[in-house]
Amino acid sequence: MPVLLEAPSPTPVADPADPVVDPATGIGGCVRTDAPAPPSVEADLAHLTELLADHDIEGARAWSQELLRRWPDHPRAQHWAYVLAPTVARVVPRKYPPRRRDLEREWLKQHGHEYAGLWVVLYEDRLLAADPERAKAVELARQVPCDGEPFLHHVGPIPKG
Amino acid sequence: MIRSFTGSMRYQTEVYQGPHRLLVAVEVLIGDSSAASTLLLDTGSEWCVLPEHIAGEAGYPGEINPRIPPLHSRFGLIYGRIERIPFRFVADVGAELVLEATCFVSEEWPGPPVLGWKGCLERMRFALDPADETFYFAPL
Amino acid sequence: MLRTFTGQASYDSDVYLGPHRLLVAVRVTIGDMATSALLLLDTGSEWCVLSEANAAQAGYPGEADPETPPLHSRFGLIYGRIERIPFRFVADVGEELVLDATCFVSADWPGPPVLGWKGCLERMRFALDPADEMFSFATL
Amino acid sequence: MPVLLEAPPTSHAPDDRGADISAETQPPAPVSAEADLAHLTELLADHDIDGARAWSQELLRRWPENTEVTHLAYVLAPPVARVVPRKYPPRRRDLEWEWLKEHGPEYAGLWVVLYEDRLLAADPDPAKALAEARKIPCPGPPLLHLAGPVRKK
Repeated sequence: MPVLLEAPSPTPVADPADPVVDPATGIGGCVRTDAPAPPSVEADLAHLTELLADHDIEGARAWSQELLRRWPDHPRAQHWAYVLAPTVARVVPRKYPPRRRDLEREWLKQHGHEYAGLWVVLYEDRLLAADPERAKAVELARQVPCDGEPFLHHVGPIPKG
Repeated sequence: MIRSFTGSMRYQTEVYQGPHRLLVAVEVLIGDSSAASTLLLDTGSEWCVLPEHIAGEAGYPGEINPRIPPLHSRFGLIYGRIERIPFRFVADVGAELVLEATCFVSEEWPGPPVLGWKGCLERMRFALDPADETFYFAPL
Repeated sequence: MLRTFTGQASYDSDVYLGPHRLLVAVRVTIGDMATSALLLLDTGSEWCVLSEANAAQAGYPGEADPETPPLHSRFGLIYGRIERIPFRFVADVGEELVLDATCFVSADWPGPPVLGWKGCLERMRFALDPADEMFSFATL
Repeated sequence: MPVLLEAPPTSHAPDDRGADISAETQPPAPVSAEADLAHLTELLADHDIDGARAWSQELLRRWPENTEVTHLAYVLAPPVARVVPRKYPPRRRDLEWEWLKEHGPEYAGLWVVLYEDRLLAADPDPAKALAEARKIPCPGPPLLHLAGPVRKK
Protein backbone atom coordinates (compact mmCIF):
# COMPACT_ATOMS: atom_id res chain seq x y z
CA MET A 1 0.00 0.00 0.00
CA PRO A 2 1.90 3.17 -1.11
CA VAL A 3 2.61 5.60 1.73
CA LEU A 4 -0.11 8.21 2.06
CA LEU A 5 1.17 11.42 3.65
CA GLU A 6 -0.90 13.17 6.33
CA ALA A 7 -1.29 16.30 4.27
CA PRO A 8 -2.68 14.93 0.97
CA SER A 9 -0.08 15.76 -1.67
CA PRO A 10 -1.32 17.76 -4.67
CA THR A 11 -1.09 14.68 -6.87
CA PRO A 12 -1.91 11.64 -4.70
CA VAL A 13 -1.21 8.15 -6.04
CA ALA A 14 -4.16 6.36 -7.71
CA ASP A 15 -4.14 3.54 -5.20
CA PRO A 16 -5.68 0.20 -6.21
CA ALA A 17 -6.96 -0.32 -2.67
CA ASP A 18 -8.89 2.95 -2.99
CA PRO A 19 -12.62 2.11 -3.45
CA VAL A 20 -12.77 4.45 -6.44
CA VAL A 21 -10.23 2.27 -8.29
CA ASP A 22 -11.45 -0.84 -10.13
CA PRO A 23 -9.25 -3.53 -8.49
CA ALA A 24 -9.33 -5.74 -11.60
CA THR A 25 -7.84 -3.15 -13.92
CA GLY A 26 -6.50 -0.56 -11.46
CA ILE A 27 -8.33 2.19 -13.36
CA GLY A 28 -9.90 5.06 -11.42
CA GLY A 29 -8.59 6.70 -8.26
CA CYS A 30 -9.15 9.88 -6.35
CA VAL A 31 -7.79 12.88 -8.20
CA ARG A 32 -6.94 16.38 -7.04
CA THR A 33 -4.84 18.68 -9.11
CA ASP A 34 -3.77 22.27 -8.97
CA ALA A 35 -3.66 22.71 -12.78
CA PRO A 36 -5.99 25.53 -13.96
CA ALA A 37 -9.16 24.37 -15.81
CA PRO A 38 -7.94 24.85 -19.38
CA PRO A 39 -10.66 25.19 -22.02
CA SER A 40 -9.35 22.50 -24.42
CA VAL A 41 -8.52 18.83 -24.42
CA GLU A 42 -5.32 19.68 -26.35
CA ALA A 43 -4.06 21.79 -23.48
CA ASP A 44 -4.95 19.03 -21.03
CA LEU A 45 -3.15 16.44 -23.16
CA ALA A 46 -0.14 18.74 -23.44
CA HIS A 47 -0.07 18.97 -19.64
CA LEU A 48 -0.03 15.17 -19.47
CA THR A 49 2.92 15.03 -21.86
CA GLU A 50 4.71 17.57 -19.65
CA LEU A 51 4.20 15.43 -16.55
CA LEU A 52 5.52 12.34 -18.38
CA ALA A 53 8.50 14.27 -19.74
CA ASP A 54 9.18 15.40 -16.16
CA HIS A 55 9.07 11.72 -15.11
CA ASP A 56 6.25 12.56 -12.71
CA ILE A 57 4.50 9.27 -13.38
CA GLU A 58 2.27 9.43 -10.31
CA GLY A 59 1.26 12.93 -11.31
CA ALA A 60 0.58 11.75 -14.88
CA ARG A 61 -1.52 8.87 -13.56
CA ALA A 62 -3.65 11.13 -11.42
CA TRP A 63 -3.96 13.70 -14.22
CA SER A 64 -4.98 11.04 -16.77
CA GLN A 65 -7.91 10.15 -14.48
CA GLU A 66 -8.86 13.83 -14.30
CA LEU A 67 -8.65 13.94 -18.11
CA LEU A 68 -11.06 10.98 -18.30
CA ARG A 69 -13.46 12.79 -15.98
CA ARG A 70 -13.31 15.97 -18.09
CA TRP A 71 -13.38 14.37 -21.55
CA PRO A 72 -14.96 10.92 -21.04
CA ASP A 73 -15.64 10.41 -24.75
CA HIS A 74 -12.31 11.56 -26.06
CA PRO A 75 -10.28 8.57 -27.33
CA ARG A 76 -6.94 10.04 -26.24
CA ALA A 77 -8.23 10.68 -22.73
CA GLN A 78 -9.52 7.10 -22.64
CA HIS A 79 -6.19 5.76 -23.97
CA TRP A 80 -4.04 7.58 -21.42
CA ALA A 81 -6.27 6.72 -18.47
CA TYR A 82 -6.15 3.08 -19.54
CA VAL A 83 -2.42 2.66 -20.26
CA LEU A 84 -1.18 4.65 -17.28
CA ALA A 85 -3.42 3.22 -14.59
CA PRO A 86 -1.34 1.25 -12.05
CA THR A 87 -1.45 -2.41 -12.91
CA VAL A 88 -2.75 -5.18 -10.67
CA ALA A 89 -0.91 -8.49 -10.61
CA ARG A 90 -3.07 -11.59 -10.28
CA VAL A 91 -2.43 -15.32 -10.09
CA VAL A 92 -3.86 -17.29 -13.01
CA PRO A 93 -4.39 -21.00 -13.70
CA ARG A 94 -1.49 -22.65 -15.54
CA LYS A 95 -1.55 -23.06 -19.30
CA TYR A 96 1.09 -25.78 -19.31
CA PRO A 97 2.24 -28.34 -16.73
CA PRO A 98 5.05 -26.95 -14.59
CA ARG A 99 8.57 -27.96 -15.70
CA ARG A 100 12.08 -26.58 -15.56
CA ARG A 101 13.91 -25.72 -18.77
CA ASP A 102 17.28 -27.14 -17.84
CA LEU A 103 17.33 -29.48 -20.86
CA GLU A 104 16.80 -26.56 -23.21
CA ARG A 105 19.59 -24.59 -21.56
CA GLU A 106 21.88 -27.58 -21.74
CA TRP A 107 21.07 -27.95 -25.45
CA LEU A 108 21.91 -24.27 -26.02
CA LYS A 109 25.24 -24.72 -24.26
CA GLN A 110 26.12 -27.73 -26.38
CA HIS A 111 24.74 -26.67 -29.76
CA GLY A 112 23.93 -22.94 -29.53
CA HIS A 113 27.07 -21.89 -31.42
CA GLU A 114 26.01 -23.94 -34.46
CA TYR A 115 22.92 -21.71 -34.77
CA ALA A 116 24.44 -18.29 -34.03
CA GLY A 117 22.09 -15.51 -35.08
CA LEU A 118 19.08 -17.81 -35.58
CA TRP A 119 15.81 -18.12 -33.67
CA VAL A 120 15.60 -21.67 -32.35
CA VAL A 121 12.52 -23.35 -30.89
CA LEU A 122 13.24 -26.19 -28.48
CA TYR A 123 11.25 -28.59 -26.39
CA GLU A 124 13.42 -30.22 -23.78
CA ASP A 125 16.44 -31.39 -25.78
CA ARG A 126 14.62 -31.51 -29.12
CA LEU A 127 15.14 -28.82 -31.74
CA LEU A 128 11.74 -28.13 -33.28
CA ALA A 129 12.78 -25.35 -35.64
CA ALA A 130 15.51 -22.83 -36.45
CA ASP A 131 15.19 -19.77 -38.69
CA PRO A 132 16.64 -16.28 -39.03
CA GLU A 133 13.07 -14.99 -38.72
CA ARG A 134 11.28 -15.33 -35.42
CA ALA A 135 7.78 -15.69 -36.86
CA LYS A 136 8.93 -18.40 -39.32
CA ALA A 137 10.66 -20.37 -36.56
CA VAL A 138 7.49 -20.24 -34.42
CA GLU A 139 5.39 -21.26 -37.41
CA LEU A 140 7.66 -24.20 -38.26
CA ALA A 141 7.62 -25.34 -34.63
CA ARG A 142 3.80 -25.31 -34.53
CA GLN A 143 3.84 -28.22 -36.96
CA VAL A 144 5.71 -30.39 -34.46
CA PRO A 145 3.48 -31.74 -31.69
CA CYS A 146 4.78 -31.38 -28.14
CA ASP A 147 2.94 -31.53 -24.83
CA GLY A 148 4.24 -28.34 -23.26
CA GLU A 149 5.25 -24.80 -24.03
CA PRO A 150 8.12 -24.70 -26.54
CA PHE A 151 11.18 -22.64 -25.66
CA LEU A 152 12.00 -19.90 -28.14
CA HIS A 153 15.43 -18.34 -28.09
CA HIS A 154 17.38 -15.99 -30.33
CA VAL A 155 20.88 -17.42 -30.34
CA GLY A 156 23.46 -14.69 -29.94
CA PRO A 157 26.96 -14.23 -31.28
CA ILE A 158 29.48 -16.79 -30.11
CA PRO A 159 30.97 -15.37 -26.86
CA LYS A 160 34.77 -15.20 -27.23
CA GLY A 161 37.08 -16.84 -24.65
CA MET B 1 7.06 -21.20 -1.85
CA ILE B 2 9.10 -19.52 0.86
CA ARG B 3 12.45 -17.76 0.76
CA SER B 4 14.30 -16.74 3.91
CA PHE B 5 16.28 -13.54 4.39
CA THR B 6 18.62 -12.41 7.16
CA GLY B 7 17.92 -8.68 7.05
CA SER B 8 15.72 -6.04 5.53
CA MET B 9 15.52 -2.31 5.06
CA ARG B 10 13.01 0.10 3.70
CA TYR B 11 13.70 1.16 0.11
CA GLN B 12 12.73 4.51 -1.39
CA THR B 13 11.09 4.92 -4.75
CA GLU B 14 11.37 7.84 -7.13
CA VAL B 15 13.57 10.00 -4.98
CA TYR B 16 15.97 12.57 -6.35
CA GLN B 17 19.68 12.47 -5.64
CA GLY B 18 20.45 15.94 -6.85
CA PRO B 19 19.26 16.02 -10.47
CA HIS B 20 19.05 12.21 -10.68
CA ARG B 21 15.81 10.37 -10.16
CA LEU B 22 16.28 7.02 -8.43
CA LEU B 23 13.46 4.59 -9.17
CA VAL B 24 14.50 2.21 -6.37
CA ALA B 25 16.98 3.49 -3.81
CA VAL B 26 18.66 1.77 -0.86
CA GLU B 27 21.14 3.10 1.71
CA VAL B 28 24.55 1.46 2.00
CA LEU B 29 27.62 2.17 4.12
CA ILE B 30 30.52 2.19 1.68
CA GLY B 31 34.01 1.30 2.86
CA ASP B 32 35.22 3.49 5.72
CA SER B 33 32.67 6.22 5.03
CA SER B 34 31.11 7.72 8.16
CA ALA B 35 27.71 8.13 6.51
CA ALA B 36 25.41 5.92 4.52
CA SER B 37 24.95 6.74 0.83
CA THR B 38 21.81 6.38 -1.23
CA LEU B 39 22.34 4.01 -4.17
CA LEU B 40 20.16 3.24 -7.19
CA LEU B 41 19.35 -0.48 -7.17
CA ASP B 42 19.80 -1.35 -10.85
CA THR B 43 19.73 -4.99 -11.96
CA GLY B 44 20.32 -3.70 -15.52
CA SER B 45 23.71 -2.21 -14.62
CA GLU B 46 26.75 -4.39 -15.27
CA TRP B 47 28.81 -3.04 -12.37
CA CYS B 48 28.29 -1.04 -9.21
CA VAL B 49 29.26 2.50 -10.21
CA LEU B 50 30.61 5.10 -7.80
CA PRO B 51 31.51 8.72 -8.36
CA GLU B 52 35.08 9.52 -7.36
CA HIS B 53 34.15 11.51 -4.23
CA ILE B 54 32.27 8.58 -2.67
CA ALA B 55 35.14 6.16 -3.36
CA GLY B 56 37.60 8.72 -2.00
CA GLU B 57 35.52 9.26 1.14
CA ALA B 58 35.27 5.49 1.55
CA GLY B 59 39.06 5.24 1.61
CA TYR B 60 39.60 4.21 -2.02
CA PRO B 61 41.11 7.20 -3.88
CA GLY B 62 42.74 6.54 -7.24
CA GLU B 63 43.08 7.42 -10.92
CA ILE B 64 41.71 6.19 -14.23
CA ASN B 65 43.15 2.79 -15.12
CA PRO B 66 43.80 2.62 -18.89
CA ARG B 67 43.45 -1.16 -18.75
CA ILE B 68 39.83 -0.90 -17.84
CA PRO B 69 37.52 -0.45 -20.85
CA PRO B 70 35.16 2.52 -20.65
CA LEU B 71 31.64 2.11 -19.37
CA HIS B 72 28.90 2.46 -22.00
CA SER B 73 26.23 4.53 -20.30
CA ARG B 74 23.43 6.92 -21.20
CA PHE B 75 25.90 9.65 -20.24
CA GLY B 76 28.24 8.36 -22.97
CA LEU B 77 31.61 6.58 -22.61
CA ILE B 78 32.94 6.87 -19.07
CA TYR B 79 36.59 6.07 -18.20
CA GLY B 80 37.55 4.95 -14.71
CA ARG B 81 38.98 2.09 -12.71
CA ILE B 82 37.73 -1.04 -10.92
CA GLU B 83 37.98 -1.35 -7.16
CA ARG B 84 36.81 -3.86 -4.58
CA ILE B 85 35.04 -1.98 -1.80
CA PRO B 86 33.11 -3.33 1.22
CA PHE B 87 29.40 -2.51 1.14
CA ARG B 88 27.52 -2.79 4.39
CA PHE B 89 23.72 -3.09 4.15
CA VAL B 90 22.60 -1.56 7.44
CA ALA B 91 19.39 -3.48 8.11
CA ASP B 92 16.39 -1.78 9.70
CA VAL B 93 15.39 -5.27 10.83
CA GLY B 94 17.49 -8.35 11.26
CA ALA B 95 21.20 -8.78 10.59
CA GLU B 96 23.51 -6.51 8.66
CA LEU B 97 25.14 -7.87 5.53
CA VAL B 98 28.62 -7.10 4.24
CA LEU B 99 29.90 -7.85 0.77
CA GLU B 100 33.04 -6.68 -1.01
CA ALA B 101 31.60 -5.26 -4.17
CA THR B 102 33.46 -4.88 -7.44
CA CYS B 103 32.89 -1.22 -8.36
CA PHE B 104 33.56 0.87 -11.43
CA VAL B 105 34.84 4.18 -10.00
CA SER B 106 35.11 7.31 -12.09
CA GLU B 107 35.40 11.07 -11.64
CA GLU B 108 33.66 11.36 -15.00
CA TRP B 109 30.54 9.60 -13.72
CA PRO B 110 27.85 12.28 -13.43
CA GLY B 111 25.13 9.90 -12.27
CA PRO B 112 24.12 8.63 -8.84
CA PRO B 113 25.96 5.80 -7.11
CA VAL B 114 24.64 2.50 -8.49
CA LEU B 115 24.20 -0.96 -6.99
CA GLY B 116 24.80 -3.20 -10.01
CA TRP B 117 24.61 -6.87 -10.91
CA LYS B 118 28.13 -8.23 -11.48
CA GLY B 119 30.25 -8.28 -8.38
CA CYS B 120 27.36 -7.40 -6.08
CA LEU B 121 23.67 -8.29 -6.58
CA GLU B 122 24.64 -11.49 -8.43
CA ARG B 123 26.13 -12.71 -5.16
CA MET B 124 23.31 -12.13 -2.71
CA ARG B 125 19.76 -13.29 -2.37
CA PHE B 126 17.40 -10.32 -2.40
CA ALA B 127 13.75 -9.43 -2.79
CA LEU B 128 11.71 -6.28 -3.29
CA ASP B 129 8.24 -6.15 -1.80
CA PRO B 130 6.29 -3.08 -2.89
CA ALA B 131 3.56 -3.98 -0.39
CA ASP B 132 5.76 -2.71 2.44
CA GLU B 133 8.42 -1.05 0.27
CA THR B 134 11.06 -3.28 1.79
CA PHE B 135 14.31 -4.65 0.41
CA TYR B 136 15.10 -8.09 1.84
CA PHE B 137 18.59 -9.60 1.61
CA ALA B 138 20.64 -12.61 2.65
CA PRO B 139 23.97 -14.24 1.83
CA LEU B 140 23.89 -17.18 -0.60
CA MET C 1 12.56 -13.40 7.97
CA LEU C 2 10.42 -15.35 5.47
CA ARG C 3 8.64 -14.13 2.36
CA THR C 4 6.16 -16.26 0.46
CA PHE C 5 5.79 -16.40 -3.31
CA THR C 6 3.16 -17.96 -5.53
CA GLY C 7 5.38 -18.97 -8.44
CA GLN C 8 9.03 -19.34 -9.41
CA ALA C 9 11.09 -20.00 -12.47
CA SER C 10 14.76 -20.27 -13.19
CA TYR C 11 16.30 -17.07 -14.54
CA ASP C 12 19.19 -16.74 -16.97
CA SER C 13 22.15 -14.53 -16.21
CA ASP C 14 24.75 -13.26 -18.63
CA VAL C 15 22.81 -14.67 -21.56
CA TYR C 16 22.81 -13.45 -25.14
CA LEU C 17 19.51 -12.76 -26.84
CA GLY C 18 20.58 -12.23 -30.41
CA PRO C 19 23.18 -9.46 -30.22
CA HIS C 20 21.94 -8.32 -26.78
CA ARG C 21 23.57 -9.38 -23.57
CA LEU C 22 21.08 -9.75 -20.72
CA LEU C 23 22.51 -9.65 -17.21
CA VAL C 24 19.36 -11.07 -15.65
CA ALA C 25 16.67 -12.50 -17.92
CA VAL C 26 13.26 -13.96 -17.04
CA ARG C 27 10.63 -15.64 -19.22
CA VAL C 28 7.38 -13.84 -19.92
CA THR C 29 4.59 -14.52 -22.41
CA ILE C 30 3.77 -11.11 -23.90
CA GLY C 31 0.16 -10.55 -24.98
CA ASP C 32 -0.95 -13.13 -27.54
CA MET C 33 2.54 -14.47 -28.29
CA ALA C 34 2.54 -18.24 -28.83
CA THR C 35 5.76 -18.75 -26.88
CA SER C 36 7.34 -16.97 -23.94
CA ALA C 37 10.13 -14.50 -24.53
CA LEU C 38 13.28 -13.69 -22.56
CA LEU C 39 13.16 -10.19 -21.02
CA LEU C 40 15.88 -8.20 -19.27
CA LEU C 41 14.83 -7.61 -15.66
CA ASP C 42 15.90 -4.00 -15.12
CA THR C 43 14.94 -2.19 -11.90
CA GLY C 44 16.78 0.85 -13.29
CA SER C 45 14.44 1.16 -16.29
CA GLU C 46 11.46 3.48 -15.88
CA TRP C 47 9.15 1.52 -18.19
CA CYS C 48 8.93 -1.90 -19.73
CA VAL C 49 10.32 -1.43 -23.25
CA LEU C 50 9.39 -3.43 -26.36
CA SER C 51 10.28 -3.08 -30.02
CA GLU C 52 7.43 -2.59 -32.50
CA ALA C 53 8.14 -6.13 -33.75
CA ASN C 54 7.64 -7.57 -30.24
CA ALA C 55 4.45 -5.55 -29.75
CA ALA C 56 3.06 -6.57 -33.14
CA GLN C 57 3.83 -10.25 -32.45
CA ALA C 58 1.99 -9.83 -29.14
CA GLY C 59 -1.04 -8.45 -30.97
CA TYR C 60 -0.46 -4.75 -30.26
CA PRO C 61 0.66 -3.11 -33.53
CA GLY C 62 0.78 0.67 -33.74
CA GLU C 63 2.83 3.77 -34.46
CA ALA C 64 4.79 6.34 -32.49
CA ASP C 65 2.56 8.73 -30.58
CA PRO C 66 3.59 12.41 -30.63
CA GLU C 67 2.04 12.89 -27.21
CA THR C 68 4.47 10.41 -25.68
CA PRO C 69 7.75 12.02 -24.60
CA PRO C 70 10.88 10.23 -25.89
CA LEU C 71 12.71 7.71 -23.73
CA HIS C 72 16.22 8.68 -22.56
CA SER C 73 18.33 5.58 -23.01
CA ARG C 74 21.97 4.65 -23.56
CA PHE C 75 21.00 4.31 -27.23
CA GLY C 76 19.96 7.99 -27.18
CA LEU C 77 16.46 9.51 -27.42
CA ILE C 78 13.90 6.91 -28.50
CA TYR C 79 10.45 7.92 -29.78
CA GLY C 80 7.46 5.60 -29.42
CA ARG C 81 4.12 5.09 -27.72
CA ILE C 82 2.82 3.81 -24.38
CA GLU C 83 0.66 0.71 -24.40
CA ARG C 84 -0.89 -1.61 -21.82
CA ILE C 85 -0.02 -5.22 -22.62
CA PRO C 86 -0.66 -8.36 -20.54
CA PHE C 87 2.52 -10.01 -19.28
CA ARG C 88 2.29 -13.61 -18.09
CA PHE C 89 5.18 -14.68 -15.90
CA VAL C 90 6.04 -18.29 -16.71
CA ALA C 91 6.39 -20.49 -13.61
CA ASP C 92 8.50 -23.64 -13.54
CA VAL C 93 6.99 -24.25 -10.11
CA GLY C 94 3.75 -22.96 -8.60
CA GLU C 95 1.27 -20.55 -10.15
CA GLU C 96 1.75 -18.20 -13.06
CA LEU C 97 1.15 -14.50 -12.61
CA VAL C 98 -0.40 -12.03 -15.02
CA LEU C 99 -0.34 -8.25 -14.94
CA ASP C 100 -1.23 -5.66 -17.55
CA ALA C 101 2.08 -3.90 -17.92
CA THR C 102 2.48 -0.33 -19.06
CA CYS C 103 5.03 -0.55 -21.89
CA PHE C 104 6.99 1.92 -23.97
CA VAL C 105 6.84 0.54 -27.52
CA SER C 106 9.14 1.87 -30.23
CA ALA C 107 10.27 0.98 -33.74
CA ASP C 108 13.56 2.71 -32.89
CA TRP C 109 14.31 0.55 -29.86
CA PRO C 110 17.46 -1.41 -30.75
CA GLY C 111 17.74 -3.16 -27.38
CA PRO C 112 16.18 -6.33 -25.94
CA PRO C 113 12.69 -6.44 -24.44
CA VAL C 114 12.86 -4.96 -20.93
CA LEU C 115 10.91 -5.53 -17.72
CA GLY C 116 10.90 -2.12 -16.06
CA TRP C 117 9.86 -0.64 -12.73
CA LYS C 118 6.87 1.60 -13.36
CA GLY C 119 3.74 -0.18 -14.42
CA CYS C 120 5.25 -3.61 -13.80
CA LEU C 121 7.88 -4.55 -11.20
CA GLU C 122 6.58 -1.88 -8.82
CA ARG C 123 3.38 -3.88 -8.58
CA MET C 124 4.64 -7.35 -7.72
CA ARG C 125 6.74 -8.95 -5.04
CA PHE C 126 9.79 -10.65 -6.52
CA ALA C 127 13.07 -12.18 -5.42
CA LEU C 128 16.26 -13.33 -7.12
CA ASP C 129 18.30 -16.11 -5.56
CA PRO C 130 21.64 -16.70 -7.29
CA ALA C 131 22.13 -19.83 -5.16
CA ASP C 132 19.66 -21.75 -7.36
CA GLU C 133 19.18 -19.04 -10.01
CA MET C 134 15.48 -18.83 -9.23
CA PHE C 135 13.21 -15.87 -9.81
CA SER C 136 10.30 -15.96 -7.37
CA PHE C 137 7.21 -13.78 -7.69
CA ALA C 138 3.84 -13.07 -6.09
CA THR C 139 1.00 -10.57 -6.14
CA LEU C 140 1.07 -7.79 -3.55
CA MET D 1 6.54 -31.05 -42.68
CA PRO D 2 8.32 -30.93 -39.27
CA VAL D 3 11.95 -29.96 -39.24
CA LEU D 4 14.30 -32.95 -39.73
CA LEU D 5 16.55 -32.91 -36.70
CA GLU D 6 19.32 -35.10 -38.13
CA ALA D 7 20.29 -32.74 -40.93
CA PRO D 8 20.80 -29.18 -39.67
CA PRO D 9 17.72 -27.14 -40.69
CA THR D 10 17.97 -25.71 -44.25
CA SER D 11 17.50 -22.19 -43.00
CA HIS D 12 20.54 -22.58 -40.78
CA ALA D 13 23.23 -20.54 -42.43
CA PRO D 14 26.45 -21.92 -40.95
CA ASP D 15 28.30 -19.03 -39.41
CA ASP D 16 31.71 -18.89 -41.10
CA ARG D 17 33.11 -17.20 -38.08
CA GLY D 18 32.02 -20.11 -35.92
CA ALA D 19 35.03 -22.23 -36.84
CA ASP D 20 37.55 -19.43 -36.39
CA ILE D 21 36.06 -17.73 -33.28
CA SER D 22 37.28 -20.42 -30.90
CA ALA D 23 40.80 -20.35 -32.42
CA GLU D 24 40.89 -16.56 -32.34
CA THR D 25 40.06 -16.40 -28.63
CA GLN D 26 42.56 -19.04 -27.47
CA PRO D 27 44.51 -17.22 -24.72
CA PRO D 28 48.00 -16.18 -25.91
CA ALA D 29 50.89 -18.40 -24.73
CA PRO D 30 52.69 -16.88 -21.70
CA VAL D 31 54.91 -14.52 -23.77
CA SER D 32 54.51 -11.44 -21.55
CA ALA D 33 52.39 -10.03 -18.75
CA GLU D 34 51.65 -7.14 -21.07
CA ALA D 35 50.06 -9.39 -23.70
CA ASP D 36 48.16 -11.29 -21.04
CA LEU D 37 46.87 -8.07 -19.48
CA ALA D 38 45.80 -6.86 -22.92
CA HIS D 39 43.79 -10.06 -23.31
CA LEU D 40 42.11 -9.33 -19.97
CA THR D 41 41.14 -5.87 -21.20
CA GLU D 42 39.70 -7.50 -24.34
CA LEU D 43 37.54 -9.85 -22.28
CA LEU D 44 36.24 -6.95 -20.15
CA ALA D 45 35.54 -4.86 -23.25
CA ASP D 46 33.63 -7.86 -24.63
CA HIS D 47 31.60 -7.94 -21.38
CA ASP D 48 32.80 -11.49 -20.81
CA ILE D 49 33.10 -10.91 -17.06
CA ASP D 50 33.24 -14.55 -16.06
CA GLY D 51 35.88 -15.11 -18.74
CA ALA D 52 37.83 -12.12 -17.36
CA ARG D 53 37.57 -13.49 -13.83
CA ALA D 54 38.87 -16.90 -14.85
CA TRP D 55 41.64 -15.34 -16.94
CA SER D 56 42.69 -13.01 -14.10
CA GLN D 57 43.20 -16.08 -11.87
CA GLU D 58 45.30 -17.69 -14.61
CA LEU D 59 47.32 -14.46 -14.77
CA LEU D 60 47.87 -14.63 -11.02
CA ARG D 61 49.35 -18.10 -11.52
CA ARG D 62 51.60 -16.91 -14.38
CA TRP D 63 52.71 -13.54 -12.96
CA PRO D 64 52.25 -13.69 -9.15
CA GLU D 65 54.66 -10.79 -8.60
CA ASN D 66 53.04 -8.39 -11.05
CA THR D 67 51.13 -5.79 -8.99
CA GLU D 68 48.69 -4.96 -11.80
CA VAL D 69 47.86 -8.66 -12.06
CA THR D 70 47.37 -9.08 -8.30
CA HIS D 71 45.18 -5.96 -8.18
CA LEU D 72 42.95 -6.99 -11.07
CA ALA D 73 42.64 -10.58 -9.87
CA TYR D 74 41.60 -9.24 -6.45
CA VAL D 75 39.04 -6.66 -7.64
CA LEU D 76 37.47 -8.95 -10.22
CA ALA D 77 37.05 -12.00 -7.99
CA PRO D 78 33.35 -12.52 -7.22
CA PRO D 79 32.40 -11.26 -3.74
CA VAL D 80 31.11 -13.39 -0.89
CA ALA D 81 28.21 -11.87 1.02
CA ARG D 82 28.25 -12.59 4.72
CA VAL D 83 26.14 -11.75 7.72
CA VAL D 84 27.99 -9.66 10.30
CA PRO D 85 27.24 -8.68 13.87
CA ARG D 86 25.36 -5.40 14.06
CA LYS D 87 27.49 -2.30 14.35
CA TYR D 88 24.53 -0.01 14.87
CA PRO D 89 21.18 -0.21 16.65
CA PRO D 90 18.42 -1.16 14.19
CA ARG D 91 16.34 1.84 13.07
CA ARG D 92 14.45 3.00 10.00
CA ARG D 93 15.44 6.18 8.17
CA ASP D 94 11.89 7.39 7.66
CA LEU D 95 12.63 10.64 9.49
CA GLU D 96 15.54 11.43 7.14
CA TRP D 97 13.34 10.87 4.09
CA GLU D 98 10.53 12.91 5.57
CA TRP D 99 13.03 15.74 6.12
CA LEU D 100 14.23 15.44 2.51
CA LYS D 101 10.66 15.60 1.22
CA GLU D 102 9.95 18.68 3.30
CA HIS D 103 13.23 20.55 2.97
CA GLY D 104 15.12 18.92 0.10
CA PRO D 105 14.23 21.59 -2.45
CA GLU D 106 15.48 24.37 -0.11
CA TYR D 107 18.94 22.69 -0.13
CA ALA D 108 18.82 21.56 -3.77
CA GLY D 109 22.36 21.05 -5.05
CA LEU D 110 23.89 20.79 -1.57
CA TRP D 111 25.19 17.61 0.05
CA VAL D 112 23.28 17.27 3.30
CA VAL D 113 24.13 14.97 6.20
CA LEU D 114 21.11 13.97 8.28
CA TYR D 115 20.52 11.95 11.39
CA GLU D 116 16.81 11.37 11.86
CA ASP D 117 15.30 14.81 11.34
CA ARG D 118 18.45 16.72 12.37
CA LEU D 119 20.52 18.43 9.69
CA LEU D 120 24.13 17.87 10.74
CA ALA D 121 25.77 19.66 7.81
CA ALA D 122 25.13 21.00 4.31
CA ASP D 123 27.80 21.89 1.76
CA PRO D 124 28.34 21.83 -2.00
CA ASP D 125 31.35 19.62 -1.32
CA PRO D 126 30.41 16.20 0.15
CA ALA D 127 33.75 15.78 1.87
CA LYS D 128 33.33 19.11 3.69
CA ALA D 129 29.77 18.21 4.65
CA LEU D 130 30.95 14.90 6.13
CA ALA D 131 33.88 16.51 7.92
CA GLU D 132 31.46 19.01 9.49
CA ALA D 133 28.99 16.27 10.44
CA ARG D 134 31.68 14.17 12.14
CA LYS D 135 32.02 16.86 14.77
CA ILE D 136 28.48 16.09 15.96
CA PRO D 137 28.15 12.76 17.79
CA CYS D 138 25.20 10.55 16.85
CA PRO D 139 24.45 6.93 17.75
CA GLY D 140 24.50 5.57 14.22
CA PRO D 141 25.61 6.42 10.70
CA PRO D 142 23.93 9.56 9.37
CA LEU D 143 22.67 9.73 5.80
CA LEU D 144 24.67 11.62 3.17
CA HIS D 145 22.45 12.78 0.33
CA LEU D 146 22.62 15.26 -2.53
CA ALA D 147 19.45 17.29 -1.95
CA GLY D 148 17.26 17.92 -4.97
CA PRO D 149 13.63 18.13 -6.09
CA VAL D 150 12.05 15.25 -4.17
CA ARG D 151 9.00 13.62 -5.81
CA LYS D 152 5.99 14.08 -3.54
CA LYS D 153 4.10 10.81 -2.83
